[in-house]
This record gives sequence, structure tokens and C-alpha cells, in this order.
Amino acid sequence: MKRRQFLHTAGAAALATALPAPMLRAANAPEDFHIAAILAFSGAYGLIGKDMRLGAELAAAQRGGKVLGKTIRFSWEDDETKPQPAVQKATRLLSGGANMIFGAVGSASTLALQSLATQRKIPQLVTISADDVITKPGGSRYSFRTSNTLGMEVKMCMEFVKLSGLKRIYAVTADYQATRDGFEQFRTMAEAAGVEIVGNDYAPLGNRDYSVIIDKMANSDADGIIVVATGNDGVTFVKQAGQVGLGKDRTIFGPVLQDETFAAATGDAALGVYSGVRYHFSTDNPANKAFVEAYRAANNVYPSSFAGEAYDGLSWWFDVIESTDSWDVETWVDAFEDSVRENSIEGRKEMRACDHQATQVGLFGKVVRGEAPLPPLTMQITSVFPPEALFAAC
Amino acid sequence: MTGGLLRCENIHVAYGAFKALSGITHEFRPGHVYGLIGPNGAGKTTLMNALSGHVPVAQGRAFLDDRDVTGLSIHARTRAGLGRSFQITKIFAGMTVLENLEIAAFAHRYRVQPFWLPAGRFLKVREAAERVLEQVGLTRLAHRPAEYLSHGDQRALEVGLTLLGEPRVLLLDEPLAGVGNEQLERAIGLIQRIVTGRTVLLIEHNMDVVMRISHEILVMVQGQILATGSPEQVRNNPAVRSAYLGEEP
Amino acid sequence: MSILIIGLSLSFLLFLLAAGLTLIFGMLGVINFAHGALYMLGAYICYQVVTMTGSFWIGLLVAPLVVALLGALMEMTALRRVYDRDHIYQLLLTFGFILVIDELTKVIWGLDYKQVPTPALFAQPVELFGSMIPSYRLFVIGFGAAVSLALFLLLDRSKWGIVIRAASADADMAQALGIDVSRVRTAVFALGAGLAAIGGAVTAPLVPIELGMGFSIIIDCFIVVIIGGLGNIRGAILASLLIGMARAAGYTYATEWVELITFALLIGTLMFRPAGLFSVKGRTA
Amino acid sequence: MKTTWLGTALMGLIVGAMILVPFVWTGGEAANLVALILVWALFAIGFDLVFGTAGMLSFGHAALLGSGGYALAILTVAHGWGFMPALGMAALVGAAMAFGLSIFAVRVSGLFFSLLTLALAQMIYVLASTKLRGLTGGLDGIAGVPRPALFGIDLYDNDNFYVFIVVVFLIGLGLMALLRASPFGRSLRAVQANEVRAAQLGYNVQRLRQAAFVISGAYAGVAGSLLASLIFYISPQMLHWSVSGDVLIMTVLGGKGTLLGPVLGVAVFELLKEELSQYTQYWYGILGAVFIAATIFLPNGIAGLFAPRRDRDKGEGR
Repeated sequence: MKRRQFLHTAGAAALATALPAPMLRAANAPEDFHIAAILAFSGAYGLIGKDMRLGAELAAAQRGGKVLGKTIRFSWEDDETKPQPAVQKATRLLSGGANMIFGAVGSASTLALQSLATQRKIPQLVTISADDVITKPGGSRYSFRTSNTLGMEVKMCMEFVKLSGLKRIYAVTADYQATRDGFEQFRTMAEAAGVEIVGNDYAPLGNRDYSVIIDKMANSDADGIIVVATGNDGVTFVKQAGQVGLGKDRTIFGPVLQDETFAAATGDAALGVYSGVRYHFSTDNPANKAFVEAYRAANNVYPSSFAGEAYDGLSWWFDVIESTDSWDVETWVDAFEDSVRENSIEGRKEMRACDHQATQVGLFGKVVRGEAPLPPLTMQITSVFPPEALFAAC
Repeated sequence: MTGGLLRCENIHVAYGAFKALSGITHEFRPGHVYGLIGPNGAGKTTLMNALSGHVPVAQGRAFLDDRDVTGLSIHARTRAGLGRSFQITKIFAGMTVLENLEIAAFAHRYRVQPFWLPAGRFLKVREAAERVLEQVGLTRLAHRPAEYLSHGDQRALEVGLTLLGEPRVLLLDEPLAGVGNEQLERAIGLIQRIVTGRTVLLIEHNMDVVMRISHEILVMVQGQILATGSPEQVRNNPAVRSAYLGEEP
Repeated sequence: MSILIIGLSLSFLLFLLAAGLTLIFGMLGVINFAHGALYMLGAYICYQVVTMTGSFWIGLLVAPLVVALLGALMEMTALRRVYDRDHIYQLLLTFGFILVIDELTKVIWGLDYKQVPTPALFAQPVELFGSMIPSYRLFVIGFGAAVSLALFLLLDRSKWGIVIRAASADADMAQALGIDVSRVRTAVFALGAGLAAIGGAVTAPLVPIELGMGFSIIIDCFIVVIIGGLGNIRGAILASLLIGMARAAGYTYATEWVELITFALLIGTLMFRPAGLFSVKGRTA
Repeated sequence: MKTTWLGTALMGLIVGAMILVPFVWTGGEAANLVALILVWALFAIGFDLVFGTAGMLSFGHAALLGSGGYALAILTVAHGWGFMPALGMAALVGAAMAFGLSIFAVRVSGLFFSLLTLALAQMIYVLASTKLRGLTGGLDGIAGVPRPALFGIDLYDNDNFYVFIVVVFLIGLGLMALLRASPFGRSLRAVQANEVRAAQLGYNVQRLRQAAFVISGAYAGVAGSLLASLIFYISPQMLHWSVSGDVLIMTVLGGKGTLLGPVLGVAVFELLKEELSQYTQYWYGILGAVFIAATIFLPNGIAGLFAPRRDRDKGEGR
């Protein structure tokens, strides 16, 4: 018993001394360009964070790992796709002198980080979250998005409907504010264009069974099916639709329904499905060719849209702050506000001062079989829509 | 302390199809100890449960000083003046003997439990608890955790908890079970003392003890009262003799 | 009519997901929060086998076996030590296992999404009552019915079932009768884990396989178990049918209310029949 | 379980030392972490009044935390209320939500209570993320939750806001200490120790449980408000059942039924997460292994280390 008592006492004492100790960890005053990269590295979105990291690290490596003469240092943090850890970890890094926030993946985390960035007057770069409210006129001065918005992707869907001559659309929409807004936007545009919406079902977010909805679609006279749902929900829908061959005589499409990553999760059912594409490695321009080559050399795979968008956004951002030759945050923000990137890997991008959203072309494509070294299911870009068609003036 | 007249009118209790009590009618008067005897399963504990509110009554009424208590909840019956101890010891483990008694005292004194002062500041409650502590002879064990008490002492604590509610009617379910011989006399003395001004119903298997301390005996068999009377009368009742000697396993 | 078929398939899928949870709860009194994680593991193992052998059916066989072994290991190394404590400690242990299993899955299979194609035998839809029904759904109905029947026979009719029920009703008494209670418990936990993996393997061709999938089903499983009556296999079957049919109707007429319909059923049950809609007093299987 | 006088003092010292760290180590980093710990600790000590003291395992406390957070966020952001009145209102909303849940939940006991609270809270989560999106902002949540303006001090500075949180925490802790030592607190312990006996002594068991749940709701409401204010943001994530699971784990890890145990549990939980995730990418699994080991070997949690021997020999199997 004595030994046990001793162990208990020792344990208690160790605890007493250990508790405050980690908090006293010295913060090494950073003599570098420190990026608080708050992404998802676990759970369903973990692969997005992983790919973004590869793209971002390449963007840094390609400029010798330095910006403004200082080493670029990333702190990669997993937010578990939840706002509280995102803010907590970002706060720690900002207290340690981080120069900017990169992230997050989920829109809720991104919005939470946006509040923090505004409060701390620290720039935030978003290259994935597509929720329209992230960049709105009169929004945060310190947040920028270089990637697509859901709104522009919905517009692409409408352009696609017109191009392919679809007349009657059945919709399935994730029951979530951003996607509901997306569907409403689509409905308004469709009505204006004389396209009939023959049905719409709001499926719960994270829905795992679409069979009843698919049955309703199959029994309708719709010639097109729009899926206003992202990630898992979209994949699940397409997979289950494939089991009744819904796509045989109807065109399935959606704003962010498929890319190589999601197609790999869907399987052959994805073949022939159309989707908006945020970035694609097949885009034919010198900047992209160089990026794809470097990325493949480093990682032995084609870059996903997550990797491409992360690379593109960060490269642009680095170039802009390099050009200011200043360590003043306000100078960076002012410079980025009117920045135009002629040679982005996705073509020309232009940052709008009014809402901090980069205007850009929109890619639309369909899933086809790929020959090695392409992935077995790959996107074939079928349309490229100009920015004028996708962005309303703000 | 006045009153304490308990009246049962035709009480029935059923567990599904099984009739645990069928038609119990009796009047229990203050100052008397009533011994409930009968074979296992006769319905003695069920009668106590019906009176204290632990099992629902299918039919019939119970009155405490002419107040109908049949529909009341357990705690409301306690407040109406009905105290109860249990066959299986129910004390508050993890607390000392004194704390146990204080909890009982607080329950009796406050409808809304005070939350603005530490419990130790209520001196009147402490005094009340200490009085009962002495009454049940546990003073020397006051600060012992209740679960470490001997069986006999735990039975005494049970009775003490019940006493702090200042009940007019006391239902004691085998308060002497498992009490060693050396403590038995003390326990009997306790029961004989507390009956003053109260009505006591007692379930006890030790026939010598029941016969000694009861003023009236109720013999229960199969959910009914087979016979009542003074210990002497009951002892000589032929029906009881046959029920007991013939059927007792 | 097609709604009935789809409703049935929803029901049996739900039952396959929840059966293991019900079993472990009913027989061991343990709320296994790691049930979702074991389900996910079943799907991943099925994927692995399909990738290696090309056969879904081998996957459906292997996944439960592997996960049952893992379940036995969990029971023997950890759970067994806390049976004599409050339920909360068992619950906490299984909570810890969620994290460990999730991490293992991530280490072994990485972050990428995986997929299992619909088995060729059931890849083509069939026309029933004027609707195209995925034949895999019909398989789910048949398979679910078979598993529920097997479980019923095993627990209610077989000698083994009597032993399990004796051990769960009164461990001391069972021990005295010569039943090795601790082995029975290990076996029950392994069986429950295996059932979770069957759920995962059967679901694999229907959804993307990813690291969050375990988390998403656990509430559904709880709902089935509560409505069915805690630990009651027959109740779980009926509850699955009730929820499955209600959901099928919900998807048909009011899709966006489907989740709330389920909760309404649940809360109604708990309010008016807290022991479960289909509980039979004194029966655990 | 009771800790010894010395054990309580030692635990108090540890908590005190933790609270002092950010005053020594300024700059916002330590302040933010300890603030987070204190806010969660406030939530946990409120939770433990229901769980450790009254003996009811609530699996719906996320709903109370979240409703408090939303009350503050909605009142300040959408209706222009001041912070302090909104904080008071959040406590009331938390309590009212608890009262609402309790109407349903105290009808059942034991495991059913856990499951019913889980189900009700999860329904509130679903409602807040979908049907009530007009009020709650749906899954996107509400950004820009403010901090109080007091005496002209800039509470947007984490070091200053930290002082505010310490004050609220100490008030909450003091009140809880009083509550637990009061006849009311004792009556709750009596209900947990022996429900039948407590009722027989004249306690209205249901009413007492309801009262504990409501008080716990007020604590959760305040904690939720402070959490939303600390991270400037609230989303339905705060209502998710995994939050109820987290607070349960923290409380058991720290030692249920003790005043300071839950505080230590929260601290260890958050620090483990924070530290492990910086050193290894496998932190998630290691955390799980730690829980498993702690559950097996520390039945009375961390507070058990400070308890007299007889109390710690075995987990309190109820």
C-alpha cells in the first residue's frame, strides 16, 4: 500500500507541476514569414487539407521558400472541421506572431476565422470554402478568396443548361442555407430562361439515402437532374442514382458535384456526370503546365482542385506582398485589393476591391474514363465560361 | 404531537394478475404497537408499501387522522406525518452517521432546501440530529461513514432517520432483523420508548419479541388479515395455529 | 408500391446498422459508442478485400470476422475490467476506442475516399410496380431479413441463446451453473462487433467510404434501439420497420422534415412508452 | 467521493497556479488557452451538479450550452443588446431550456434520462441548423459575437478579456461551492445515494432534480455565451451531441462529484489535445488510448489522486 500511496502522491505532484508548464513554452520570436494554416486533417475533409498542404508547400518551394527575404514557415493545424478548434489554434499562432491565416476548409470554420482575422487585423486567404457570404460587399477587410463561389458555380450550371438544351429540371438540394440560396438563384434564372423546374427535394445535410428521391426523379419527365449538394452528399446521390441507371436518359449535373477526388469515391456511376470544376490540371497555359509538372514530380499524382486552388491563391498572394516590399499588413491588403493576375494557372484572375472575391473563368466538365497516367475516372473540361457571365457587379 | 390515527379501508393491491392484498380494513390507534406477522408473501411489506406510497393502491382508501392520503406521493405522505423504515437497509452511503441524520432533519424542517448557507451553519438542525443520535445510541459513531457501520447499528440509524421526520405513524419493516443478541434489548427498548404518542406498525419475525412489545397482533395470510387481537388471544387462536404450524415451511 | 419496397430496404439497412448495438446493450448492458467506428472499419475492410480479390461477397464474409476478432480483443483487454462499475465507465471506454479505431483507419487507409462498386450480380435495376428498383436494394431486404431471422433463432431458440440470456440475466447464478460467463461476454461483444461490420460491408456499395462515416450513423442506431426497447432484438426489427417506412413516406411527401419525423417518433416513444414501443416485460431478446 | 482537506487544497493550488499563468506569461496565447479551459470548466462544474451530485447522466448539455451562446449572439448581434444584460439573459435562457427539457426528462430515470436528453438535444441541434436558420444563421452560424465593454477597457485584447473570464469563473465556482455545501447540495447527494430513502424522508425528488438541472442550465448558458464571445462566433457545432460527450469525458476524467475535479479534467483534456496535436499527427489515437487507460486505472478521475485511500480503492459503482 505504501508504494501505491507514494505513486499516487507522485502522480499528483507531477500533475501539479506539469499543468502550467506547457503554457510557459517560450515563443521564439519569429524571424520568418509565419503562416497559420488551419485546415482539416482528419475526418471526412481530411484529404482536402492534405491536398491543400501539398499545393501550398509547392507554392512556397517554387520561390525558394522565401518571401520578402524571409523564410516561409507554415504551421499546419487540424481544426477537425469545427469552428472552436479552428479559432483556438489560430489564436495561439497569432499570439506567436503569425503573419497571416490560410484556411479553413469548412465554411463554418472559415467564417469563424474571418471574425478573428477582422478582429486581429491579420490577412486571411481562402482557397476552398465556397459559401457566398464569405466574400460579400462591405465584408471583412482582411479576408480574400481566390477560389470559386457557389454562386458562380450555380450560374455555370444555368449556362450549361442553356448550352445543352435541357428543358425540364428536377433538383435535389442539401438543406443548408448556402445550397438553398444556390437553388433559389438557379430557379430564378431557370424561370427567366424558360426552363421548367419539375421538382425539388431538400434532403437533410449528410443524408445517406436518396432512393426515394431518385425514384421520384425516375418517374418524372425531367431531362436534367441538378444536384445542389457538395462532398459526401453529392457522391452518395450519384452512386445511388447509378444503381437505377438514372443518368442513362437524364443529364445529371451540379455546381460542385464531381472532380477526380469525388469520382474516385463514386466509382463508375460517376461516368457522364457534369459538374463545375474549380481548377483542372488539363488547363492549357504555361503557368499550369509548369505547376502540374512540378507537382507530379514531387507527389507522383495529378494535382486535385484543392491542391491547385491552394497553390494558385498562395502564389498570387506571395507575389503581391513581395511587390509591396513592406511588412505592413495594411499595405498588403491595399495591394491585394486591386491586384490582377494575368498568369494564374487558371488563366486571368482579378481581385475585386468591393468584396475581396477574385473573378475568374469557370470550368465545367464531365466525368470520363482516363488512360494512365490519368486517374481511372477523370474530368474532361467541356466548357469554359467567361467571368462576365458568372459574376454580377457588386 | 397529537393524533396519529391510521385507518385502512378495504385496501387492494395487485401486481398484474396476482392479488397481493385483498381488502385490508383496520384501525391503528396512537400509543400502540401493532405487530404484523404471517408467512413470507402474506403481504406484510406490501401493506406498508401501500401505506407509504411505494405501490399504487388498486382499490380502497387510507386515512391519517381523517385526511385521505391514498393519492399522495411518497414525500407528501411523509410530510403528512407518516414515517417508514425499510426491510433492506436504506441509508446514505458515502456520508457520516451525523450527516445522514442531518439530511433527515433538513427534509423535515424545510420545504425548499436552503442553498444560501453551508449546511454546517444550521445549528438547530445539528442539535436535532444529535438528539436523535443519542436516542438511537450512535453518538460514539457520529463521524463514521454510514456504510461502515455494523448491521445492527445501521438498523438503528434507519429508525433514527425515520424519527427525525417526527412522524405520528411509524411503519417499521423488520427493524430488528440481523441485530445481534447483545444489541437486541437496546433496540427493543428504543421501540418501546418511541411509541409514546405515536402509532407503530411493526413487521418482525422473532415471535418472542413481537409478542413482547406489541399491543395488538395482526396475522396476515395471502393478502388478507386472518386474525387480530392481543398477543395472548392470537397465540391461542386455532386458525392462526393451523396457518402457522401447518403451513409455515 | 415502389415506396413499400424502398421503405423495406431502408428498414432492413437500419436494422443491420443497429443490430449489433442492440445485442451488446441487451446482453451486456454496455452502450457501445464505438459501434459507429466498428461499422466504418467493416466498410474499409470490405473495400480492402474487394480491391484484393475483386469479390464483394468475400468482403462481406471477411469484414465481420476481422472486426469480431477486434471486438473480442477490446472486450478482453479493456471492457472486462469495468463490468463491476457504473455504466458510465463502459461508455467512456468505448468513447476512447472511437478515437483509437479512427486513428488506425486513417493510418492504414489514408485520408482518401474509397468506394466499393455494386456487386455485379445486383448491378442492374429491376422493374417492379412500374418503378425501376435497384436490385441491390432487394438484396439488402433479403439479407437483412435473413440476418434478423438468424439472430432471432440464435438468441431465442438455440441452446447458445439460453446460455447468453442466463449469463446476462444473472451472471452469478450462471457462473454457479457452470457457464463461463466471461467467455460468453467476450463472444457476445465479438458478435455485436461483427454485426456492426456486416452493417458497414452491406452499406459499402451505397455510400462513399470515408473517415466520418461512423460518426454519422450512431444517432440513427440509438434511435432504433430506444424505440425498439433497449436491447430487444425483435423490438429493433419492428422499430427499424417503423422508422424505415416513416422515412420512405417522409422522403416522398416532405423530404426536408425527414429528420424531424424520426425525432418526433423517438420523443413520442420515450414520453409514452419509455421502455420502448415494442418492449416485452422480462424479455431481453 | 470526498477528497481530503489537503487534497482539496492541493487541487485548489493547481487551479490557482493555472489561473495565474497568463498573468505571468502575457501576450494572449496563454490567456486564450486558459480562458477556454475556464469557460469549459464553468460548463463542467454546472454539468457535474446534475451528474456527480444529483446522479443523473445528462447527454443533452450541449443544448444548454448552445442555447446560452445563441441567446447572447442573437441579442447582441441582431438586437443590439449590451453584453452584460445579454449575458444575464443567456443564463436565463440556459435555465429555461433546461426547465423545458426537464419537463420531459425527469419523467424517466436512469439510462432513459440519458437517452431522452440526448435525443431532445440532438433535435434542437437539427432545428438550429435547418429550420430555425432565420434565427440562428443555420450551419453558417453567427459571426462577430462581441465582447463586453466595461470601464473603457479593451476586452478584445485576450489578456484583458481573460481577467473578465477569471472573475466570472471565480464567482461561478464560489456559488457552486456554496451550493454544494448547502442543505440543497446535500439533499441532491442524498437523492443520488438513495432515492427511495430521500423520498421517504420527505424530499420531493423530482423537484430537486429539476432544480439541479435548471441551475446547471444557467451555468451552461453563461459558459456558452463566454465561449461564443471568446471565439467571436457561434455555430450549431456547439449544440452537437459530441459536445455533451466531451463534457462528460472531462468530468469523469477529472473526478465526478467533486468541486475541482471537473476543472482539472477540463484542463488536462484541453492541454492534452493542444500539446499532443503539436507533437504528433497521431494525437487523436493517443488521446483515445489515454482515455482508455484513465478509465481503467483512475476510476475516480484525477481528483481520486487527492482522495483518502478508502475512497479510491474502487470506482464508486452505484
